[in-house]
Amino acid sequence: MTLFGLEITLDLILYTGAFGLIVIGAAGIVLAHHLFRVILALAIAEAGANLLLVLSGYRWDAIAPILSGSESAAPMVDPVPQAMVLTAIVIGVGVQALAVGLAMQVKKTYGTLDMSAIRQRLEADIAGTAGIATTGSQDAPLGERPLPPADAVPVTPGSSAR
Amino acid sequence: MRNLASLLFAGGLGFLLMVFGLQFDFGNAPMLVGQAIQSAAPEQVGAANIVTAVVLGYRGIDTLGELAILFAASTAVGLILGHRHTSTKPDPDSGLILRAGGELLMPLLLVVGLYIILHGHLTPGGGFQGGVILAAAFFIPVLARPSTPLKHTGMMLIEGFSGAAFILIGLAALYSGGEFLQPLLDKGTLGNLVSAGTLPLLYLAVGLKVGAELAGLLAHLAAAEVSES
Amino acid sequence: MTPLDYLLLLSLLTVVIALVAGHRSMGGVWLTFTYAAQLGGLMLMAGLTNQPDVITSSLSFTILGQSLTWRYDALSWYFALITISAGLLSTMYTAGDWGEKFRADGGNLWLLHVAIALNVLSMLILLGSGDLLTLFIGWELVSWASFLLMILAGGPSIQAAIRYITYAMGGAMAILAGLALIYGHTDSFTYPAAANILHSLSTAHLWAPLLLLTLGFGVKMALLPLHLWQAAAYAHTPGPGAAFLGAISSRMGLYALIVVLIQLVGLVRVIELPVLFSFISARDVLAWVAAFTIIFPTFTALRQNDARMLLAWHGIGQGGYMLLGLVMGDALGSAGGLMHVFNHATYQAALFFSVAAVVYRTGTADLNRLGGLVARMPLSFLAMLVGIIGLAGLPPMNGFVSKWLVYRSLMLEGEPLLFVAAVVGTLGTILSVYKLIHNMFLGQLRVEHENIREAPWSMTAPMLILSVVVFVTGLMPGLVLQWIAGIQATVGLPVIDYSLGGLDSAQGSLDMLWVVGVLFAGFGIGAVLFYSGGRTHRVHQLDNYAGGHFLSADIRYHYSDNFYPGLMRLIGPLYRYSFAWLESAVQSGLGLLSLSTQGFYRRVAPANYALVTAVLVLLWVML
Amino acid sequence: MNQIVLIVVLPLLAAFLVPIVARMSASLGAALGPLVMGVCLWITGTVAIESAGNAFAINIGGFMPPLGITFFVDRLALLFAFLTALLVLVLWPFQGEHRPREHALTLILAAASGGLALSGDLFNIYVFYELVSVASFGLVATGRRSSAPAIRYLILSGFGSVLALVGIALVYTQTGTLNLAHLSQLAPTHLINPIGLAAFALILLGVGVKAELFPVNTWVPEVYATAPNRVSALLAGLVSKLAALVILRLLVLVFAQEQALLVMLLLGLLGVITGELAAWRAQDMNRMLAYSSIGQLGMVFVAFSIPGETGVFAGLAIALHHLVVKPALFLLAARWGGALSGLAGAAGGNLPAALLFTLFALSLVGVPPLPGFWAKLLLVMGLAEQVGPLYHFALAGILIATVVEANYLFRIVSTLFHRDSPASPAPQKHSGGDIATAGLFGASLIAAVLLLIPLSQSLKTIAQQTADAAAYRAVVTLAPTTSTLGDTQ
Amino acid sequence: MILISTVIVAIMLLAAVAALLFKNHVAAVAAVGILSLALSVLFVILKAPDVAMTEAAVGAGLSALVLALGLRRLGLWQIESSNSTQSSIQKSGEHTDA
Repeated sequence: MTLFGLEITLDLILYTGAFGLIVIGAAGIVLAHHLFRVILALAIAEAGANLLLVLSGYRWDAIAPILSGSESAAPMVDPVPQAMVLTAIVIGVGVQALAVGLAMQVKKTYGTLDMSAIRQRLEADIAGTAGIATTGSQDAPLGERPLPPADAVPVTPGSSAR
Repeated sequence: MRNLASLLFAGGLGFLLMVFGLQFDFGNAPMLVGQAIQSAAPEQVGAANIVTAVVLGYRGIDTLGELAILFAASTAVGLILGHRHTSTKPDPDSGLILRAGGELLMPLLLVVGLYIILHGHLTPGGGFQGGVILAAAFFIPVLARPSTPLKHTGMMLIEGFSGAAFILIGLAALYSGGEFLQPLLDKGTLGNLVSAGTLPLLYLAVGLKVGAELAGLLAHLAAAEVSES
Repeated sequence: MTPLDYLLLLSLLTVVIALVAGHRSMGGVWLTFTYAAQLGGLMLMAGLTNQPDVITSSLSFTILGQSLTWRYDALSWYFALITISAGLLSTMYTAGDWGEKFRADGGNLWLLHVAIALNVLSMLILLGSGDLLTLFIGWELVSWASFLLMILAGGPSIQAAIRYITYAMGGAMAILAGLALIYGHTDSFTYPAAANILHSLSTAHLWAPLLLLTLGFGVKMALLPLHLWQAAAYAHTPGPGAAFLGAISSRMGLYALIVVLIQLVGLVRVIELPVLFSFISARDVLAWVAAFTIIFPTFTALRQNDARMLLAWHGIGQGGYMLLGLVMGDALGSAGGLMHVFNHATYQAALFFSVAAVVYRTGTADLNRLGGLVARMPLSFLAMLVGIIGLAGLPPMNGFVSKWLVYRSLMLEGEPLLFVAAVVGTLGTILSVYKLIHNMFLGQLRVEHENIREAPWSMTAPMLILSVVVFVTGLMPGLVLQWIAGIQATVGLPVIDYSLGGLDSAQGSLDMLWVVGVLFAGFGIGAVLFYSGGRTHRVHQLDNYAGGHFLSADIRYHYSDNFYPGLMRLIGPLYRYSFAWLESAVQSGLGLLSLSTQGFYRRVAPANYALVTAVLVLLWVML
Repeated sequence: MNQIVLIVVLPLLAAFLVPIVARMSASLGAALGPLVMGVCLWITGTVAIESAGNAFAINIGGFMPPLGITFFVDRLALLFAFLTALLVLVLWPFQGEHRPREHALTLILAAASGGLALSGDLFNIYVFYELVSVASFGLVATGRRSSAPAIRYLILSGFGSVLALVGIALVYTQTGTLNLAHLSQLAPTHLINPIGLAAFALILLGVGVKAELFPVNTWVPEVYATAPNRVSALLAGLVSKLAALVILRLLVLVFAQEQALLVMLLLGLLGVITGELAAWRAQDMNRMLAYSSIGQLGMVFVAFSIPGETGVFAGLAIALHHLVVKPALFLLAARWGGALSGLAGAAGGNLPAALLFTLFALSLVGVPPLPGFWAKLLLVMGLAEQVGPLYHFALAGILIATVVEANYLFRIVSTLFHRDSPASPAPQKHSGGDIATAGLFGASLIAAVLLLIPLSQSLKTIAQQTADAAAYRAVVTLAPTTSTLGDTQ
Repeated sequence: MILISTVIVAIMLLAAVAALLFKNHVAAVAAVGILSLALSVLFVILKAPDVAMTEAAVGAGLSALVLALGLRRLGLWQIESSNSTQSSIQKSGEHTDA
């Protein structure tokens, strides 16, 4: 089977799947405006990487790596990448749960999940804690700083100029 | 404009990786280690499921690390969201049917989960897959009755002691003169339920740990209070 | 234990005493004695000046496969003599009333003592360096010790000190780069290995290390484009500290340049080394840098209204004479350059001491707020008079001898343009030192200074000692020239043919005994004529008139503002083209870069760069 | 000697049990962590004495190396295991309210760091790396307003992990093994090619996130600005070094090719330049330290890009120096978090802190005879010995960055000691514990000056051992059936 | 086998794209779940039953549960698409991004 002169083989398709997921995930991580979407994109990219790992241990006409009875000589697909993927999947879900927890905390602190808004409020927050005037004023329309610097040293504007 | 550039870069990444990927001799994995494990596993570990042999035997410490990651994630979520039970407005309890269904389902899930865990060294499945089902079993009451919180103490005990059990089994091997996580006990007959030495015990510890961990995690997430904006 | 060990130990002891007792009222006195002991220790090694020999310290390490050694030769001895003497006199000056007042005004006297002691120790270590690595270590120690001395006063000195340390670090890193290039060829830091490789390197390869080292050491000497830090940094250092720094600190750069240019590369090579075009040699470039270093800072000094700034700017200019003389490479020029180190140290310290005494009494060094102090502080005036004559390079003071040697050498070497440049510099010096002494000591005494007394003896004594030295070595330059001859023999320069009164050789002869004799005879005749007329009588300064008006205390007839208006109209516009714009351009460029790098670290999508880099690297791998 | 595995396992065990123990007895729970770290220190010490500097390998589970996972224990691994335990112990959250979860995460961080130091298996390294990541996300998020930096860190790190995983997959597809010794054996035939290089680049970018490698270090300023300072100290001091250690191992053993070094050199140099430049205009202490940390780690990478033992030596020296200095600086910054201009006269309130800051600043800039100077000198010597304009360019970049560094550090020092500014409010006093800990670091810095010669010699030995890939292969005995590739059928 | 794989890969990729493009977050989470399920089928085809089980249980089950809980607690659990506050944030985000 060929398409546009390119022979369509199984490996082409499978690699397209794996790398496609990674690329879509990467694009999502980079482009998404919404934090939750970024977390989803991360999961997608991880899925792609897992698929790639499984592919790396695949063998034609081999059986699943489970011995059934005596014919242990039959060729099997590589069990090691499968074990690795098993681990990677669980790691992925752990990280994802943590990310969701953090996202909740972000929402609570800043009241938004928009990436650029988070970035700006973070900047304003750090600067506010430190008592530095922020350079950009783009955070102004989005509302006041949600957290007043509670125990920050009050710095009068005059004394900050050296 | 920036979006377009990023898309281009992402596409470029895919293209480049594809180029590398297609250079491989797909379907003829070198399997240096895989082959050796396949031939050695029955004697060395005694598990019919070679993946299990790898996960708990050859790469046992990976699995320990993985458990620790789950534990760390759950602990971190607990640390971040933990101490805020003040004015959480729980979701209303679900209806009778769901509750009854949940109560019926729970023991069923427990049994299924334990089955999958205990047969992990024979058939596909094992501690992780079974653990997830256990987690579902533990978590279903919370879903059905959000107002009654998960029994944290019990979960914590299962969580702590099952993790400790995994390590202690490993240490037992170390102190009986072998290496950490060396398979102990009799290998038994390949394919029997009681075979593969300590492997099923390890998987049981993994399953309980995973189950308790995930249930705790879910409970934390479910109980978290986030101001609605 | 060699004499060098004793010297270094004594110096270390001085630091310890400063640390322990620097805050006590008698601490300064004890420290003065320990400096004197150091001088004694140095005298144990006085034999170095007679024969080209070295005294090695038993202190040595092997670290990272490199051995660190210390040793003294005639060159080190000469610079060490100046260093310890400067430390001795500065401490003596500090030990008495000046220190009490400094402390009373909120200054940290303990830190000042410690800083001076550390400076002396680090300079002695630098002067003893036995290989390139110890040279660099000593160099860094000196830089940071000076930084401590500069910054300890607080206030405006902080900015100056930060500027200094930035320049100094830049210089140090240039040196390190130069050393690294040498090391890259030899895998060793020893002088012989370095000399070997520098001799054998082709012109193209020699350039980079030579340029880097000269730039690095030149920062300390404040050679021209890198001179901006020095004046303010020295001027804002508390009085005796400024005298110490002005006397010796930046000469460390000269020491290191001698080691590199003359001992390692060899002046012959420098003279031959072509720059871009074959008719300009490295020597020419250095000489012209030195000439510009004489001219520009000297004329900047002319504009200063703060006595300390004025002196500090001159310190930069005088450094140019030393380098100019040295790179001529003949017996006279190098002797002049080397001797100028000593001479400059003596009169510069005397001048700073004198200015500090005035500041001690009046509280200001602003040239527009002083005047007529000669009647109240005659000894300080005397010290300043001797000092400025020396600084201007006029007989009978020692500055004349060294400058004469340099001029003579320039003419003999066939460098008329450089000669003119040097003379122009001297002209500026004369003009500005006149401004200095006129605005401070001559003319009308201000009303608020009516009750001022001479500075206490603890302050006048050091400056008078220095004045005597300035005069005596002017009268009998042979005293210094014997050491110079020893150095020339050690480092491999042609040796000057000196006599007690100057020199007596084929290249020219000078006998200061005669010159001074004639001069004083002239003074004597003048004095006889003046006093024998008997037409003088003393009056109060306000018992006078000007423009038909009697003078009262509120009328200022002492014109100190807008000095040299004609000259300023002539050259004033040139001051606008300052070097400061270069520095500020670098600074704002850096600031821009810094902000943009911060912008880099503040992007919205955190993983963007990871993606881009991954793609770029993979692309590069494929191609 | 196989008890060395305990330094990974015991903290994990303790971490699992801390919540339970703390429920039973609060004081016992609080004491468990430090106790275990102390035991780890002791174990590392005894193993170091027992092994007498000879490298050895442990086969986890008793399986022959390429089949099972190997822990490779040499001087470098022991050194970092020791430092891990020590640093975690010194930076242990003794003060403040006792939170068992925080202790558990710290213990996990310690265990995973030990694992990173010891592991000799590519995927096992990945697992421990992820463990370090998750633990550090959790610790970072304990700050009052650090959830947003933490999640941005998590996203970047997660993307890095995906890249690393792809890299590992590439390696595995090429060779079919994960054991570093085995990979090292196969590398000349299977990994010294574009695919190997691509795999290296991907793994480098992945692991580089923790190591503050240039383009993937955007998390550093914001995380260090908001995380608790003890956590920043741990991340900057310890975790970044362990990630660098992993990269070093991979570079020496598996990806020893010129282009890989080139990539490291370029990225490291860019890190130095951007870090120091950004620090120059930083307006608060924490971010200044963060940028400076980027610069220092950049130097480590530049050093590692020098082939052979020299580079390892220089890189280790810089890394160890930074490991001592930066945590202490972060501790000092705990109460000096505000705007830099607000620190005027802070020395008046707390002279020891200001003096310590000055000491560390001097060492960072590289003033002889402090250790920072010797580390930098090693780097300079190493770079100078290399031919090629790029190395000399890197040399110039590093030296220029040093000047910038001196400028901003001493601007701060002078601000601290600036006396005549009564208008500004006095910054808060440091807690005694912070000062004492920082003093401990300062004392060790001074001690390093006094012990310079033996220290440099032993570090050189470590570097020699680390740079010797053949010795590594010799220590790890591979199962005979897998030693060659090609007999797969 | 090629045919099945092609179909599954196509489903996967479509689900992935959909997960990023759907306005509604619930639908996006569902798409990720579908992706996981498809992936686990693919794993079965690739003779990795253990991985397939794990992917189904963890990826499709647990992960979706975690995400759904997250959505619920983040106030994004809207079955009907489009809501005003969110789009306004998005708009402001785009504005500042430019």
